[in-house]
Amino acid sequence: MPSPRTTDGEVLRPGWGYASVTAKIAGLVLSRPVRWPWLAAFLATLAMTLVYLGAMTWLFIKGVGIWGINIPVGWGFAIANFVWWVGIGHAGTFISAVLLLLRQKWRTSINRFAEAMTLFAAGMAGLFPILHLGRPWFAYWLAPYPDHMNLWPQWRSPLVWDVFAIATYLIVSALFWYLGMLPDLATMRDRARTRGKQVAYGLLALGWRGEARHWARHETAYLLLAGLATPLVVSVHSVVAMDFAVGNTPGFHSTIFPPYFVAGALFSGFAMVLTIAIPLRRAFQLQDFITEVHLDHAAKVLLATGWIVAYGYLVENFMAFFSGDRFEIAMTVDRWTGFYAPVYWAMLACNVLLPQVLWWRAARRNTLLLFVLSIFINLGMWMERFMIVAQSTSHDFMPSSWGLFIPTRWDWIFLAGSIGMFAWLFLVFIWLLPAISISEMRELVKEERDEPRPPARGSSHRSVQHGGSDGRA
Amino acid sequence: MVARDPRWALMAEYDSAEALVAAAQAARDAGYRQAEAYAPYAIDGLAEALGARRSRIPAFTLVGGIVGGLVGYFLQWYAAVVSYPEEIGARPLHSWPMFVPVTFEMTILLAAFTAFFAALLGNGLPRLAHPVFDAPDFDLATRNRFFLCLLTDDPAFDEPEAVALLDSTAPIRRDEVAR
Amino acid sequence: MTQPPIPEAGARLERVIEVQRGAGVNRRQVLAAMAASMALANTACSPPPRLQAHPYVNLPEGGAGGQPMYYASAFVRDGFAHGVLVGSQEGRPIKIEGNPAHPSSLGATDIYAQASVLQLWDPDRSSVVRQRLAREGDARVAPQIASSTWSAFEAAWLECADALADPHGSATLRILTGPMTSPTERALLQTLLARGPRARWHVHAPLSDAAAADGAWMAFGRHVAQVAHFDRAQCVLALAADPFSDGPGAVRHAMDWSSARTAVRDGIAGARAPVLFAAEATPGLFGARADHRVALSPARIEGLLWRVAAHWMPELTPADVGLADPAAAAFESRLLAALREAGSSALVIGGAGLSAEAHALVLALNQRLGAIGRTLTLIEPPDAAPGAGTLADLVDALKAGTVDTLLVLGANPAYDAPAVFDMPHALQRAKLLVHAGLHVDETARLADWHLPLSHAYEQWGDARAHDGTATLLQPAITPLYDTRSAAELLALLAADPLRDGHALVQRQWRTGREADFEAFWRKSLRAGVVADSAAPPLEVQTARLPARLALPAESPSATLTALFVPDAATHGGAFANNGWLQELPRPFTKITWDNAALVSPATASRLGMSTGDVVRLQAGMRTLDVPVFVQAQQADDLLTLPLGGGRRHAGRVGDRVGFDASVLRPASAMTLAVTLQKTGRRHEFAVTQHEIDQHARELLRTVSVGTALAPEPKRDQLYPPFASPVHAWAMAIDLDACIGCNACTIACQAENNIPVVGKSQVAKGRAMHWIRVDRHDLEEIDNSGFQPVPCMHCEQAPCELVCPVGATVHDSEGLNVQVYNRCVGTRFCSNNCPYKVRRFNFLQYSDETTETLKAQRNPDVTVRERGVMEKCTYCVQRVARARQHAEREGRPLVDGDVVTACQSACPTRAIHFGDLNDTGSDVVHARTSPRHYAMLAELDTKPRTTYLARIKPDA
Amino acid sequence: MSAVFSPRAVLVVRLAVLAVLGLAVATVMLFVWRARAYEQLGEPIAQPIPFSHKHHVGDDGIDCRFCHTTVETQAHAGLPSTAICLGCHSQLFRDQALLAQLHQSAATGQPVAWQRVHVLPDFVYFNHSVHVAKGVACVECHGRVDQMPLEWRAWPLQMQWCLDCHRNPTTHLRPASQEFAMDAPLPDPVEAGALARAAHLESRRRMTDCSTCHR
Repeated sequence: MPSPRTTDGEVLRPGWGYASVTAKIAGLVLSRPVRWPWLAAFLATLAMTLVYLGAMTWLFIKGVGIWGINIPVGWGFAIANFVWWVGIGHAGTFISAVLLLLRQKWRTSINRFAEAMTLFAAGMAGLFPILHLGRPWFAYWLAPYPDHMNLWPQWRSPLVWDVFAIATYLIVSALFWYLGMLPDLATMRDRARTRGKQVAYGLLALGWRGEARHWARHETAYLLLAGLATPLVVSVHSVVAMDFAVGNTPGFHSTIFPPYFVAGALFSGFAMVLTIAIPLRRAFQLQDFITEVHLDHAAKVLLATGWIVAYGYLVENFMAFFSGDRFEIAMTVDRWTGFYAPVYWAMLACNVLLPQVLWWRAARRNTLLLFVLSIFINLGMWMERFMIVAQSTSHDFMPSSWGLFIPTRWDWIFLAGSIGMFAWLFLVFIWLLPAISISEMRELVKEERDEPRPPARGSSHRSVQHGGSDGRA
Repeated sequence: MVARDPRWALMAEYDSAEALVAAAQAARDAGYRQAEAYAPYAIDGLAEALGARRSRIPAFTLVGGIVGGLVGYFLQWYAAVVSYPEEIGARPLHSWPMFVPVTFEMTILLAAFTAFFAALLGNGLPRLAHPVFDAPDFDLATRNRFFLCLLTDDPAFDEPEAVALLDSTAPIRRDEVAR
Repeated sequence: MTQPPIPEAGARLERVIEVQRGAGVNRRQVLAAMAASMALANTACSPPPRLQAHPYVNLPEGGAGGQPMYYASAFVRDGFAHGVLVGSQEGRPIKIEGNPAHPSSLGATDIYAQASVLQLWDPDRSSVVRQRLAREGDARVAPQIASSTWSAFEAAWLECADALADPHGSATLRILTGPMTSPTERALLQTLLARGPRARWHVHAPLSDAAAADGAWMAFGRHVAQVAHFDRAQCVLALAADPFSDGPGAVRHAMDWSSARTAVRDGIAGARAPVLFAAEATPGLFGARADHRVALSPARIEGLLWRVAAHWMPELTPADVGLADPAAAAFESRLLAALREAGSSALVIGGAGLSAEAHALVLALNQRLGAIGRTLTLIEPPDAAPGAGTLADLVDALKAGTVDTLLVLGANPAYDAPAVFDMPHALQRAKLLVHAGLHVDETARLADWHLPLSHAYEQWGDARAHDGTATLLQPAITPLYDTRSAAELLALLAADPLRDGHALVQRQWRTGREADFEAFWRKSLRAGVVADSAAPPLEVQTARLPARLALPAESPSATLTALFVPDAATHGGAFANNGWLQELPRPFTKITWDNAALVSPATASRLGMSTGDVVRLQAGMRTLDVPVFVQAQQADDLLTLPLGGGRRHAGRVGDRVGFDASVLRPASAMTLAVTLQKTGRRHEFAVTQHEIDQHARELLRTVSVGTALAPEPKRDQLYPPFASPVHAWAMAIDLDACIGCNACTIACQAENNIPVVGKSQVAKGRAMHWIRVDRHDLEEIDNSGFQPVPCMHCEQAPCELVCPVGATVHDSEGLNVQVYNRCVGTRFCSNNCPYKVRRFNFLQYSDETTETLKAQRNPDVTVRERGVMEKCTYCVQRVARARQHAEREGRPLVDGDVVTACQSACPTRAIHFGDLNDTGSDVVHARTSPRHYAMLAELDTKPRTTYLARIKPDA
Repeated sequence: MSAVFSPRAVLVVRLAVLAVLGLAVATVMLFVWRARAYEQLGEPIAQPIPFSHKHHVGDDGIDCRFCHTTVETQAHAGLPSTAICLGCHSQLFRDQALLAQLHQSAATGQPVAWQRVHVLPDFVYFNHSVHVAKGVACVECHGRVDQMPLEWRAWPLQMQWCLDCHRNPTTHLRPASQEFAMDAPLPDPVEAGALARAAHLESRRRMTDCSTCHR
């Protein structure tokens, strides 16, 4: 029921009280209002996940030869998927951490599921470097530990930096996520009506009881984690970028990569946030919490990061010729005209051309359009990763060794499988955990109330029509 | 010694943050040092009203970060220079610029761990069982109600005064919390 | 060179296989443990498999192994001996080296000699006597084959032997063999023929050009063999010939040519090298190296020949000479000048596709030039078969039904005879067909008896080199199976009292040497050649000039001339079951696991064809569908059809690979007019090099003689370099010497246990060769250039920097080592290798189940498992062996102690390897050459493998 | 309302957590123990013929090289062939049941299937002759075989262990005269230094190159 006085500034439609907010969000989990759409999606993605696991087993049995990779293209889909997923895994922490530090109110209702998305995306990403190994059962050799071979990781390799960056990012994001969720888990414990749920949420809540000093320490730690996560977000994709920038292959070896990868990461990350948020708010009737304002802001971020990415493309092409490096030039020309050229131009269309509609306010507030656009951007960003990984190596220094990478059906299964597993994990998350931070929403309610309008009485009165009585239910 | 009071605290329940903050202030003014306040979300100034000291978590975190960085760098230096030196692409054994990324990540990692566990331990969590959980209405502490407890162990605790104090803050109800 | 091996060799092999099996179990269990470790992330939690150790029953001479032993012997191809040293470890022949004392080798080898060791261990080799039962009716259609024994065959043979020997009987015996140079075998064959009054010998040499022999007959009224001396020549003209790859003297030709060029390479003022002129129909190694080259159809080449010859033969009429060929005008004038200047130091060689008259004219021209006796020696053909019939005669006899017993010895006519003979049916007309060979091939399947022959390295024997020099074959291992050598078989057939190969060969060579035989025998065995056994030069009368053939009318556009040539790797199918050779990129097309009909770009565009189109060739009633490959350097309107594909019963490797060109091949000639129509079907080639143009990247450089390359600019270094204090290994490859023969590739494959991956994997871009030979079209000299590319062992190696586990690092001697057992397979190193020399085991490539293949492996080189990166190691195992040898002797390593596999195989000595810290070493000398350069030097990877630019012919 | 967790429940939770932690520690211990077991130090290994080094070396004082004939010249020390054993045992104890397998081997030509005691992975290339040439005595790696009734593994033979010696070999060298002695003491530092110089040991860097042992 859009309120007549909806304005740009509104990130929470008026008329919500502590209790109603609590009831609404906790209800999503405790009294699962939407069963069938969720169940259908759950089963579908579960099937994809099982296929994915099966494919992994086959991969371990046969070897990476089941993919289309070869010499010269030693990395194919696996690494393209890895970079793509890491990128997607950036928006969550960015929203939670950076926007928190920037005191952006509109982060409140989207940070929780954005962080969950981050965790799962980073998880998907973390799998691929292991899967793509020739001998995955020795993946642990990339970690430093004292062994009877007296051997250590080779610290100059960006792949080792990757291991540390991704691991750190996963761990810190998880801590951040869990710490933020602690009070909500307590809420769930107290709202739960069955013993099982009470115990489960009770254990997870660690006995949180909302004492004033606890809140104080909690907030301090939360801010600190945000402060730590902010440089981390920047570092992770910079390190991933260095996997390529440190290499000497034309198309890899470029100093623009770290910033341009980070921008690309936010670009794809926010696209994925929209891809998820739009169906979510529709399915769970969250239009009051995730308002057009959220979408509008996200769209603006898309537009901005999109332009940084576009700048990246521009510089890449410019530097190729400006450097006068014949190998770079040849590789760039091949990008424009070679075997993979269609992918390149499609990528430019998705990442540079289409986002320009976001200059129009109407477009930014048109959920359907945003949804479609976000999917195109995800697609485009995947194609960008693919071009960097496959096309560059296919056309490097030795013409006599030039060769093409043609994906096999296994390549496609692994891409689809990872998407399916990601979606499945996310569905499990909204099934078991509050998808929006309840305690922070309460603060939002408070702040809304403290504003002169709407008057306090009115609010409680309006809250009645929400059915969420502030009295003892 | 005197037998301990069978009650853990006296508890008052409020329906607004403002009321709670006011009550907390009053309790503090009355000399209570061990009063505890419960709220469904972080209320600015409440902890201060109860006289909480400035948190030491940031200091811990800084130390954690520094230790992490040192450990990270030492690990790389030791492995590459001391334990098993090998010629890699004609780079010096101690090629410090390439040790920076891992050092940075380790700094963040340990700092984050310290911050997280400092907060948890500082709050005495995990603590699954606590007297207040048995208090009536306390499940609303995570929904929309606000509570103030005056602990019987507080040297300043004196039953009639405490009751009077709590009633003076116009709670919507007052109870006793058993140990 | 050591003593002949002792009798226990057989038992030794048994043991070897035992141990190998043990090792196999080990590997499997380790794999299982690894699988477990995926779950447990801890391999150590499974206790190690308890292995067994099997000692010798009697310790052989030379000890338990670990030290390779080399037996001087010979590999016999098309009857001719190529002298080799068979390198054995733990009693297993695993690697072939050339024999420096042998005239056809001088220490170098070709691809076939290198691959012969795999032929020895071929799991599909014939191992038992096979007999066809129940011959009545049409048993051959549904033959019941039973494995039998030698004694059974001997009994069966005795029956018909008497009938054959009966002077009044009618039973006839025909013996079909390939070319035969072995004195022992020839003697035994004569006794056998003598026993049967109605016995006759036929020779079938599928790849030899009858026209050449007829030409010699035409010119001198006798058969001669030509022995060319490139080292004495100033000017060599090859007409439709490839003396660098065809014939038993090919390696020697390349070697002589290369050594004759060294002075020029070293930039010695006024030095002269032989100038090579090639008029070729289809690209060949000689043409690629020629200073002046023209591509013409065989008919036009003949025209050229007549015009050139006329300048030395005034008696030739203009009618004979014909009109000038505009396509060859420039070439022709240059050629005439060169020939005149060279005079008796000129050398003219004719090849397949020329008419008998042309061959006669070539001989005559050589004679007029005075070349004969100087650059060209004529000798009695070592494989001369006086009184022997041809295959055609035999077929006539078979069709006439006058052949009772046919013995096919070491030949496979059912596959490689021209289809016009309809051999499969012709052979069935013989009442008793006996086949003896290495494989149960197409002919064996038709035979009543198939007898397994011993491999060259399993037998005592002898054979002659291209110049007639005799070599004694000594076994490096006792026969793997119950086989006999050809000599032993002939002895059996001829009811010779001696049956043992050793005795037979000794008897053959004892005659006339009774006195000092033992000394002679030892000496010859050790040297690998019989001293002074080369054939004496023939005195020939003045050559009769042939009459000029009518010039063939220019063929209508629909018809093309098909030229039949032996496949560049399977050699007419004889090596079709050899995985190394099947997977060897053909020098020009870089095709593997296939053969293709080559056409020139012009012809292709005229007929609207492109590479991969399948076309239907028709000649008379016969048709053949072949895939087309468009090849520059090919003569227009000419279709090159490589012989050796489409084997039906070669074995697990060679069956149904490519097409069988002999379906169209005429009875004797090597050319044929065919019509062509497109089928619309496409064919996928597995090509290892897609881009022939080097995009002006100066990977393969050329210089004019006497000029130096611009020196690389000195680059500032961020870090101080790592020193290689004791040894600093380096390799320099002289592109002016390289002829692109691929011997290095196969030698490396044999030495380093490099797996064969199969056509589909090659097509995916996963070939495993550690040293590949790139071919580039060089505009500046309008010819092909070859460039072997092994690992560069960069001093500032990009691969090392990116390996996360330190599986590829530098050792103190500057080797870029790949530690297989540490590799986890990220493939980042390969991505980061500018030279793309790294190879990855995408799947489990190395065969861990076939026992004989495991027995071939080099025990000094780790067998790589799935998921591991590998690459050229500069033969680190040879470096280690040399070092350990020196250290046991307490002396320092000296130049030449370490010879890499590719280096030792190279027929032109193009590869120099040694220690940069040894200022006197060969490689240091090479690196001081003004032609010296590093590939992609601007990347500043400081490669240890560098190149010497190819010298441009002076225009 | 009543609390979710009674003090009793809390106790249960605590115990459960403790149990999980304990289990984790136990698992790690198990893995470590198995890893040690991998080395199989000091475990005598049953052989088809209960050959005793103690008897042959300790009591009879037979030199190592008498049976291990190629130890000075080749990579493999040389597992004695049946013929070598029979060199003595065609006379001594020839009718002992223990030696039945030996005579059988000689008769059938089938080797005796000994159990391996010292096993290195396929990718490790150890060369006895060089170590002997440099003055590394048998006991350094094989221990006091003269005290082993049945052969067992005296040292782990793992990379770290090899490296320890390759990094400072000097303290492991003996004069050529004592290389095959079982109880010869290690020479004093001065003499050791002399031995090292005489042996022309390669640089420490060379000795720890991957390519020294792996190919």
